[in-house]
Amino acid sequence: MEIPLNESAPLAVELRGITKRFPGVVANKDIELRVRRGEVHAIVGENGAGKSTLMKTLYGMHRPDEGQILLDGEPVTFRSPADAIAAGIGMVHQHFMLADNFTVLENVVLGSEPTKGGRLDRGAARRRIQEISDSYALGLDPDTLVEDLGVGDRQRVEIAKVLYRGATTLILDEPTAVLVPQEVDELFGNLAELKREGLTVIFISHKLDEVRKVADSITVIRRGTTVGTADPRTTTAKELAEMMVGAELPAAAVRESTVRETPVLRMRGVTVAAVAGGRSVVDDVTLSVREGEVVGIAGVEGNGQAELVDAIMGLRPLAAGELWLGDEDIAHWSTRRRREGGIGFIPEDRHRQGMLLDAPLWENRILGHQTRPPAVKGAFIDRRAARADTARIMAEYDVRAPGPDTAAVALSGGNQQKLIVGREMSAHPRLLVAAHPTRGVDVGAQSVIWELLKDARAEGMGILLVSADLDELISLSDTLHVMLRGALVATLDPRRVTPEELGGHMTGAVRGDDAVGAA
Amino acid sequence: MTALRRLGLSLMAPAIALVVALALSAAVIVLIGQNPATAVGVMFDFGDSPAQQTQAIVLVLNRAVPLFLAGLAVSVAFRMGLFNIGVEGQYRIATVLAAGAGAAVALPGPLHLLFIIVVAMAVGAFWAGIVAVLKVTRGVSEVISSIMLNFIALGLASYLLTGPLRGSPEGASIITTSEIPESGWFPGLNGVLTGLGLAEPRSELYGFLVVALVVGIAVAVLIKRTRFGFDLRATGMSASAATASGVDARGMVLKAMLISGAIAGLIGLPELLGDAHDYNTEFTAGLGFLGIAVALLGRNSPLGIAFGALLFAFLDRAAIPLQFADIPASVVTIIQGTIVLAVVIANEIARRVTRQQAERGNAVAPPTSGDGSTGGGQGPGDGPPPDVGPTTGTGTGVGVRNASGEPGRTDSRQGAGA
Amino acid sequence: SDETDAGSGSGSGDGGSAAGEELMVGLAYDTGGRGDKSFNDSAYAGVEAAIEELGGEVQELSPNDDGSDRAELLTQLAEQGYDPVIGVGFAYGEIIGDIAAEYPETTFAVVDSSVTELGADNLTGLLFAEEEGSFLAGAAAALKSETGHIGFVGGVENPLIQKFEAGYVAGAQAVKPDIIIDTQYISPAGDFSGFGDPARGQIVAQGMFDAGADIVYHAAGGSGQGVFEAAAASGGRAIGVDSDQYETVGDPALQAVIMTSMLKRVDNAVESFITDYSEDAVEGGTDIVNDLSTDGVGLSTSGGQIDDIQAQIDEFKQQIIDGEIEVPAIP
Amino acid sequence: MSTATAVPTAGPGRGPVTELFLGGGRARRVTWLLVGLLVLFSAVRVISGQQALTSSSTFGAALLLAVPLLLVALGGLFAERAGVVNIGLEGMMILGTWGAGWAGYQWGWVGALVGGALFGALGGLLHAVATVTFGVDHVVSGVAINILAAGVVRFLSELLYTDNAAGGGVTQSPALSSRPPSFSLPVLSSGPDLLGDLESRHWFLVSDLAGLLRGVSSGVGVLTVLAVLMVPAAYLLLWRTAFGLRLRSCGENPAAADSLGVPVYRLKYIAVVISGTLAGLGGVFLVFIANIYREGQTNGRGFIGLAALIFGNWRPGGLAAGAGLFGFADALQLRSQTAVVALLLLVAFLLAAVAVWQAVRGKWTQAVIAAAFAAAALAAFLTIEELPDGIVSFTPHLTTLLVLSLASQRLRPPKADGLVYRRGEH
Ligand SMILES: Nc1ncnc2c1ncn2[C@@H]1O[C@H](COP(=O)(O)OP(=O)(O)OP(=O)(O)O)[C@@H](O)[C@H]1O
Ligand SMILES: Nc1ncnc2c1ncn2[C@@H]1O[C@H](COP(=O)(O)OP(=O)(O)OP(=O)(O)O)[C@@H](O)[C@H]1O
Ligand SMILES: [Mg+2]
Ligand SMILES: [Mg+2]
Repeated sequence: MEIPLNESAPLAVELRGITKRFPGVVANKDIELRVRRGEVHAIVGENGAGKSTLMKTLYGMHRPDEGQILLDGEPVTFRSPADAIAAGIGMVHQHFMLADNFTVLENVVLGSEPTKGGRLDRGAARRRIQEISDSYALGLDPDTLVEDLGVGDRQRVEIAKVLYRGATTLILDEPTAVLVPQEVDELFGNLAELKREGLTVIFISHKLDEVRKVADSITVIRRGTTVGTADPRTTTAKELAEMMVGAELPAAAVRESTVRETPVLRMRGVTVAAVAGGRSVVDDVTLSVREGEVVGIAGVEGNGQAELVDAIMGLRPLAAGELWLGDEDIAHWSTRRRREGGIGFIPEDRHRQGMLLDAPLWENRILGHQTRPPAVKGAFIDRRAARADTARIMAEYDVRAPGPDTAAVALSGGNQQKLIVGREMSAHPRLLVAAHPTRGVDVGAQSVIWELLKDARAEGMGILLVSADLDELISLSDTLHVMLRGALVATLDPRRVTPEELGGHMTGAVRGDDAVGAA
Repeated sequence: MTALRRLGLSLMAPAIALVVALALSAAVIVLIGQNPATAVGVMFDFGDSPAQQTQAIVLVLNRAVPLFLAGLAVSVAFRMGLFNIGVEGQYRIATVLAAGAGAAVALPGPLHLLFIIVVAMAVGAFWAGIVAVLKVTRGVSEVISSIMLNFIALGLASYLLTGPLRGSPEGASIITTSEIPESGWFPGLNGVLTGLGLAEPRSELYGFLVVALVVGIAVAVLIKRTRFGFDLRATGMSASAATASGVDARGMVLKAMLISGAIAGLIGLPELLGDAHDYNTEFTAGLGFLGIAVALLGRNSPLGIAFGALLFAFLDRAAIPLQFADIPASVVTIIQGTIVLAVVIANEIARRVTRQQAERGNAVAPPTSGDGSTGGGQGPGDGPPPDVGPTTGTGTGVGVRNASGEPGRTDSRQGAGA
Repeated sequence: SDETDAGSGSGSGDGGSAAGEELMVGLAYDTGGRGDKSFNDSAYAGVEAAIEELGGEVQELSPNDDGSDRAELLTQLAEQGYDPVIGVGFAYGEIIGDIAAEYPETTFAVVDSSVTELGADNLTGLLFAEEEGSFLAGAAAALKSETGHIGFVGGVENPLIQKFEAGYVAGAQAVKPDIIIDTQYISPAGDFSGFGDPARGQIVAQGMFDAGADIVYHAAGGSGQGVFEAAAASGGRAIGVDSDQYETVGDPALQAVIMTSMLKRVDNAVESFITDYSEDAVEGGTDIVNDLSTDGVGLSTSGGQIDDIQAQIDEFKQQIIDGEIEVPAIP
Repeated sequence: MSTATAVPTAGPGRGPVTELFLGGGRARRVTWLLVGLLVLFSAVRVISGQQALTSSSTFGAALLLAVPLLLVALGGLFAERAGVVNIGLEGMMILGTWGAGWAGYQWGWVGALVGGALFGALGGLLHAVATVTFGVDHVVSGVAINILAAGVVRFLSELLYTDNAAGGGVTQSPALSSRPPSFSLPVLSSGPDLLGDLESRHWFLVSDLAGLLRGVSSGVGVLTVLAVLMVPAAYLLLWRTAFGLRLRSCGENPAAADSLGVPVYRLKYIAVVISGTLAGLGGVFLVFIANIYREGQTNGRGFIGLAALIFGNWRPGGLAAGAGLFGFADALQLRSQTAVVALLLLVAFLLAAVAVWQAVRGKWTQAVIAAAFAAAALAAFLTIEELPDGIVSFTPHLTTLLVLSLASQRLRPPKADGLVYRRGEH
């Protein structure tokens, strides 16, 4: 904004009429994008709109079927990322592209290593990374292992990777999705730094407020094609959202409490030891979930939420503490017994823990419910009943797929998630452990899932909700706990807390003492 | 249409592979200055007289029975991502102990047989169980431990044969265990063959064929139709998903290895009970390793393994007529190796194609995505109107997604490296 | 081996078809087949010599890798009209009895396995007194050893190879009762890798040379190559086995260390068996033991390294032939 | 490792003695471990009177047995560090032996070296085509290659060696036309042979050390020297060069590497071909010992090499230790049945030490169990004269298995090892 932009100067990046098809899908169709030098240019669009695909095209990861890429007014063709890197383009991917077992240094220099007499010149690399880290305030230590880093640091490593290659144009694909507000602010500080140095930034986000705060101009993509550009200074978030979706957005929810007195889950002093020894990953957690209550767990990723969920599901042993389901002490129960006892589970990573991707849907219906009718009869699997029940779930929960015999891979993420939700609901659990139930799911599916959770709550199901989506947490939860370094540091009232406050607790910037007591 | 095409594809793959392998082998035969057509003719020439023809069939079947069992043993472990390279050792040690035990007791016919079979299965299971226990309690890779246990089994079998279980007199050129009394011999099936109107073959068709069939069906039912089989396959497809679903992964490792080992224990029995009646220094070795190839050929399904075993047995039998036609028998091994490689490559390509079709088929399926631009078709425009979404006043919360550390989909057979 | 007496009733003819017709010899090898530079080749040489003399043809067959189709090899040869049919190697001993009973019109022979208990009178065992030849090898080693320390490397610890050991030890002790003899096998019974792993042969022999032995005798098939290498590397000497390895080793550096070889004249045995067959003189049902008296076993003299002790060797040989020395066949 | 990461300080209040043994990083710990082992072996030798336990002859044999395993394991290292599991090492080694025999009889030892390497490389190439290009499961492809290799070499021998004037047959090649040179350390291990002199005195510790040094420094073949040098070379190449970093990145996170312009497919190809080449060289080494190619010569060493790789935690030093351990146990077993019995005494000592250690740490159950086994081992040592052949034959395998199952399992395979990588399908 501060830098006066010369309208007649050639554009840093111009994409003309880009079309990219995948088997059966047109991911990008006749897309236009014009990015001026030295600006932060945001691209917004709903899930699956084709943003990542477009950026991958610009980064040389695949070639467009039609259309042209121009850099500084010159047409270019990229055969591989290496070509794009050479042309000064760098990309930070939506999914981190880091080798955990490598150090920061190794991750950064990979692919363009400084060498001295055939050897990797670590000294030179270290100096260079330190330089970059200092001048853009990234705060990196070149010699730590990436697996020891948190998400924010990892993202900065990704940015350092790009800067190290001398990129003049940076693509950031949903960089803020995994960050808490404070980290987002730090990142925006970094971006401002980059801009000051004259770099061009292309920035993808679903968070429209952020976009309006940081971008100089915005391009909106819907269903694979450009629907227009917007000026962040004059466009409201609501207008932007409607451009994205192409329809009016629904109004906010009215909340009414359905919490009853009977507890379904009680935990006291639950502690989980780290696999490699050292500090406990879950540290003396005490909480309870009552019938009809949604208890939200907020926290920056990697603060023990995943381990807490694992401990409840029996996937990790307790080092100490008590775990009660209703009146029964389940601390020593196997995962299977816990599931039979009435715990439903929506795992955070559906591909890893929720589905058998190569198996048909009806087998995925059985997964997690192997000991219960209708899909199972005695020691045998009842294929017919499993198929029938899968068809029922597909109809009731709007899972869009040709039929129960379709392989799970063939479904989009949202449909997979709906199947999982439907499957878990069908067993009528007393307690549902839902970890990131709408992660990576687009708007339509997301609201369906939210509705399902609310209905279940109304019927008396207790829900433990772990999420990184602060809005989701705030709007769904009846009680909200904040987890930091394995411990519950604050209990907040979701009706009164703002995302910013919540973020403050999550990063430890605000101490738990001034927490607002919950109902 | 898709079902038919899928079936076609799954049959096409092995067929194409077979053709490729045969073409390569033909090239090899040409290289040594022989006519491939003759070679093929020779391989399919089962002899002139009916007796010779049934004999050829019996030979193929007798060879196929242990190969089938070996393939089954390997496949059960493979199904859950365990690479049981130790089938070789498991059947060796099982056979020698079963032979020793069988010779040591006197029981009425069927009981005697049952006793020997149970001993063999128990020993095989025990030997495989060591691998499982080491893996579960000490994290020792099953690949290393079963390689080591193969050698240990070989040495131990040798010790048992030359020491405590030796039945042959000093100086006899082949060391054997004591002969199993006739009550412990498995009756042959030539009666059935002649009953079917076939000519009486020279060799006895192993009665163990029946046991192998029963085991094959049992394994098929176990894997495909039971809860246990579901757990096993689920663990093989995704150990993490299976664990989250309540499968006890450690227990499954143990159970799968025990079953695999128990089946491995049967491999030596067709020969032991149907023909040799003792274990000796010349007892057929290497069936465990062949079993791996057969399991791969059969894509770990019992029916496929049966075909794989028959194919290998057929090729094995061809070694003799080929030599009569002055074609070296090593051509057979080359054909076997090429077939395995060609089949696995073809399978992989077929798998890709079907998977791609499945994905494509779904991507275009939703009716409303007119221009096909969004694959999932879940845009709020075509779905049910999004209901009351939890939004804060400013409307930021649309579709936040979190992508950190989401490991991509992989089709890992995690038995492989570690 | 189980149905011992089956079919012996049909003792119609030994080599009945011999005269007049073209000779068709069927030869079934042990695993490895022709080209093993050992007794498969030796058997082939015998057949070749016979055919040169008598005319006719030979059909050779090798078993598959695990040897599970041995019985079928013999059956096929008999079925196709080959006569006589010869199985090379004791592994045939287990099954050849049954097949001989099934094809009473065909004449069978098996190398290295006794048939007397099989009761098939169209079957002959071609046996060798390996212990007698090995006795001479032991005597030669003891006579030539300067350190009073010799060695024996066996391939696989089975009864056949133990015969070699027993004779060798007896021979050496006959010369020098207090001689130190290291004996070691490469693999245990039932594990045939010991016949095909020269590296282990080398290591075992090297250990003996390092410990002070100066002559090592091997009965280890292909692993013997490693024994020669060890001898060459440590300035010791080695004794070969089966064929005249001085001639077959094909390497001057190794010829220099091969003092002699214990010959096992499979070629002679096979040749004379075929000759007998063509003259209709095969007795059948019995073993033909090829020992020192028939020159079925003995020591080679190529290279001339044992010329100086030939007299003593001959003396031992005579004593054995005369029965003055009983050579043990079990260690 | 200059980039030693800051390990969280392992417990407070470490005494000066502990510091002496456990402080100062890995190099010092390893040194102490080796010194301890030497003392232990020396003591056992003196008590049992089994000179073979630490004789130069045994160590020489151990080296000879370890080198082919080392080469194969190094081959495995390259492939698996690039993310390709290589169960086909045995087959590639077989191809290597054949190639060495075939080229060696025509062009001497240099020819054998090149021929074996090339044939091994061909096997590697086939594996790369199947796994990288066609995305076949790595284990499956490896098994197929093992079968194929056995058939191919038999066939080629049949084709080229039967009726070959130079000799050879279906199971063996003609002799190599020249031998590779070998070296001994002057004065110490040859000529005056000072080490040999020391060794023959049977002094506690001194003679054992002399035996060790002499064993690995006399009559050492050119390929042995090469193989031993390859351990640090592999480390330097894989951990100190840009090429190595890229290659390892393919085994850790190929998608990340790909996104940075690292040619993942090409590197995997290169790695697997190097892997085949090294396995082939392992075969060449066996051919050098025998001076001919002989069918079955590899005798399962490809699998053992793979085990050494895993044993060594996918690191050059570790796999060398694995190969060395196996080689030593194998040498001992081949050299002396009675020395194997002396190993029982060694085991008794080790277990007794474990028992004391556990008792000090207050873990009484473990201490009692260890003590009981120590006593059993001691009793066995005292009562058993000589073990039967069958039992002795698996000494090295049992040793490896025991060490593996007793050592704590902190193995860390490359993260993407064995996963089929398809661009854009991560
Ligand atoms: N490699 C591929 N093969 C097939 N189809 C693909 C591939 N990559 C993307 N697609 C399709 O292209 C569409 C656009 O995907 P893209 O990842 O670009 O969306 P996006 O806008 O980045 O969504 P999100 O907000 O979820 O990140 C997807 O719906 C998908 O159907
Ligand atoms: N590499 C790919 N190859 C083939 N199809 C793909 C690929 N990537 C995505 N798709 C397909 O695109 C569709 C949606 O992809 P997308 O990545 O947007 O999923 P999503 O809805 O964001 O869920 P998830 O986050 O679980 O991937 C799915 O049908 C999926 O099968
Ligand atoms: Mg997407
Ligand atoms: Mg995206």
